[in-house]
Amino acid sequence: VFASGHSMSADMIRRYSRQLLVPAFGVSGQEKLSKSSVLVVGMGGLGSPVALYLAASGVGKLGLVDNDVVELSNLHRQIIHTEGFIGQTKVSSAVSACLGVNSSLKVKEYGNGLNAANAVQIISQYDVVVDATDNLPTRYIINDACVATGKPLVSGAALGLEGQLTVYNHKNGPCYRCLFPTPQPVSTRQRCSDNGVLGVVPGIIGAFQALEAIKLASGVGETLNSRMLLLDALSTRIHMVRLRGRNSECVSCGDAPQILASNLWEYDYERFTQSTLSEEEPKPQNL
Amino acid sequence: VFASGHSMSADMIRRYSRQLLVPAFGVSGQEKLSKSSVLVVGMGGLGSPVALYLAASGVGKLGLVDNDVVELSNLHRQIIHTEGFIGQTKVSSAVSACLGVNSSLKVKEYGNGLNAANAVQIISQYDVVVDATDNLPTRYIINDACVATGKPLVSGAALGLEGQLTVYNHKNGPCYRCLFPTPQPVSTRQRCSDNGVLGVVPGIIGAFQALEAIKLASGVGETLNSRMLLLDALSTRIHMVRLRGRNSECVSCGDAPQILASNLWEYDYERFTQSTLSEEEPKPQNL
Amino acid sequence: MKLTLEFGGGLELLFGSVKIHKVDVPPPEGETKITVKHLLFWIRNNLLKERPEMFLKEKSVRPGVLVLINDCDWELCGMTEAVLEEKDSVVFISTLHGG
Amino acid sequence: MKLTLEFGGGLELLFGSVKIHKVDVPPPEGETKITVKHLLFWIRNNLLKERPEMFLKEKSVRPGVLVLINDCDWELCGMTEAVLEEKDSVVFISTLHGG
Ligand SMILES: [Zn+2]
Ligand SMILES: [Zn+2]
Repeated sequence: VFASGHSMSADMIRRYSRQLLVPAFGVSGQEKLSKSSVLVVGMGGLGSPVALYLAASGVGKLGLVDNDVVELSNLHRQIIHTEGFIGQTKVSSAVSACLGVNSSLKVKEYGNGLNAANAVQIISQYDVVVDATDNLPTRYIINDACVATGKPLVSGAALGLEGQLTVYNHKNGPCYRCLFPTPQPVSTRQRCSDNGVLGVVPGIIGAFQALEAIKLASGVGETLNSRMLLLDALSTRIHMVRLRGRNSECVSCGDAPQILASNLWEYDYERFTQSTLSEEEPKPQNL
Repeated sequence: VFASGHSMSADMIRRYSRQLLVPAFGVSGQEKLSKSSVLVVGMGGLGSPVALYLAASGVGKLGLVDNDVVELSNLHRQIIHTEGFIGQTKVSSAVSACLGVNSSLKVKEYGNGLNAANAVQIISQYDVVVDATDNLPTRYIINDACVATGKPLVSGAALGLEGQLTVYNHKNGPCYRCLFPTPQPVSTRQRCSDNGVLGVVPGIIGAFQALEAIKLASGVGETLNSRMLLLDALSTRIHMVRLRGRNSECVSCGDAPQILASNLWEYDYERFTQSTLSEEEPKPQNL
Repeated sequence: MKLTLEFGGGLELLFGSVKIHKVDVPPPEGETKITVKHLLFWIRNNLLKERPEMFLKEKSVRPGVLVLINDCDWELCGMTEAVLEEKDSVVFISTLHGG
Repeated sequence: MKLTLEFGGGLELLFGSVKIHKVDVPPPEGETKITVKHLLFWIRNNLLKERPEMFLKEKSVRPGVLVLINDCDWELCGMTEAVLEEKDSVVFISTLHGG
């Protein structure tokens, strides 16, 4: 069925045969995907389906970032982790799950998490970055490092019964700072640990993030740059929204950017967002 | 935090704490979910996320149906299965994965698949049914058995770079036969094994199916009855479509139905759809 | 009359693999309004590249195709007799059964 | 002027946990058109149940809120100066960062 002149082994052809048959994807999409690398920041509710679907689909190299350990209260939504991994690091659990699905995957774990000091160095090694984190300072760090190194950023978020999804810093679309130059005031923020989330909502958003990452990595199709998907899971309503373009005054992606690959490490993200890099411990639940 | 008067153990409260915190879901949604049962027919690309998210979210009893074994060519999209299960039955693989995520789950496997002879007997034991199959005759069998036993049906499909999703037989919405009284002609049909599918597309549709099943089982929110979600993954465009109501002339759900719980077993679905119940073996892939 | 036509679920393969078609459909001789029935004729004669039996059957669409006028099932607006308006969107989508 | 307002991302908690509000907003004294700026005043005076600082800041929305007019970012249509039309939909959504 498939013409020669490609780089795929017989095993790869068997494994990916159903994707090779998709006309708009095909051998060239699969080959490009297999030579690409994707960094997924956050191995929680969003990162679980992102990592599993990227591993299964045949991304060449997957980088997985998280500095947390698996807890029982994660398992209602973080389907990449199993009970047997409670207490172990999320990255080691995720690596094990990804290799279980696809042992031909190259996967690298970053168990110290992403911060201003290491973001540029790590992100510069990947073609596509997926923001699957749960806190505001890390979202600004990832954004700025993606802009500084020229990487498209697939950004997802979920809380309660709602989800949001877009692609930043791609095809002259906005970056995260173009949309949100000033951080949301602390008093108005909500977290999964305080406000909860129905487990399948990050599942849906994460699966969409994997789709966008696969399209970016394989060069196939149109992605969500300059568009945002808003999901209301309670009534299964979706808004597909048209976003502003890149802001030429943006301190990150503007014409005279102030945050660069060379100085990002010294930007005080925790002070800027008035919050810490890790999600707080949940309050104990009383009866 | 949570008032007394509920039936949840301390472990359940820890496990589901993030869902208990969601105001529209909360303790009552979780309790209702934990007393509900969901049948998932098909442990393939759609059934993988459906089963994982239902298991993780705390459905009381999960029934898993498939008569197939795991193959290498499944793994690009069927993320519930791992390489170690190649050659074993999909239901045993799926049960193992679901219990790994949530050992408190009650799960029942149906390794012989669903057919006209057993559909009513199996489906009558569940509150909600998820159609995650890959062939037309089984889709009609599931529909008719759901109508005959009064169960809502969460129906998903994916092929190539497209997906479709709706809820049949719920709140006076249509059933599958109301929309498609005559089967699609054989010559116009497409299958995953012939036409391929990008792995993450059934991942997205399956995650949405899990959401709809969770809402039906917990009695929370509005579902997709009388609406259909159409996904074009190549450009990430979504149509949310308004469907006709129940057709009073429908042979399945109409005012004078001809297909009943008592006679469904003798209806010849393979003849009606001119095709067999199992997806054909894929053609061997040549270089 | 300017209409946006969209084909999906494999039907786009009959239209050069192009999903979205912005078209300008003239009304039938001596009439001013355009029904879906007329649109189906027009598509067959002007847009359909191959195998009409994959799309049409006896003056309607073949079994398994949903027709959506402005994201609304055509059964709710008169099916082939539905009257179209300027800038309407008409989606033809074949049902999928893969999983 | 009849408008559909929608609040999401947690903002609905300020409006009695109701997400969608069909409202009829009168134009300002002696004027005929309604801008988003006027709509924000009107929401504050007529719809907002509590804590206006969670929604507004210095005559605009607070940081972290996206405003969408007919599913289009208000930055593309003039922000607070955007002029609304009958039956427009205006969505106010707070950005989420959970995962
Ligand atoms: Zn920017
Ligand atoms: Zn019916």
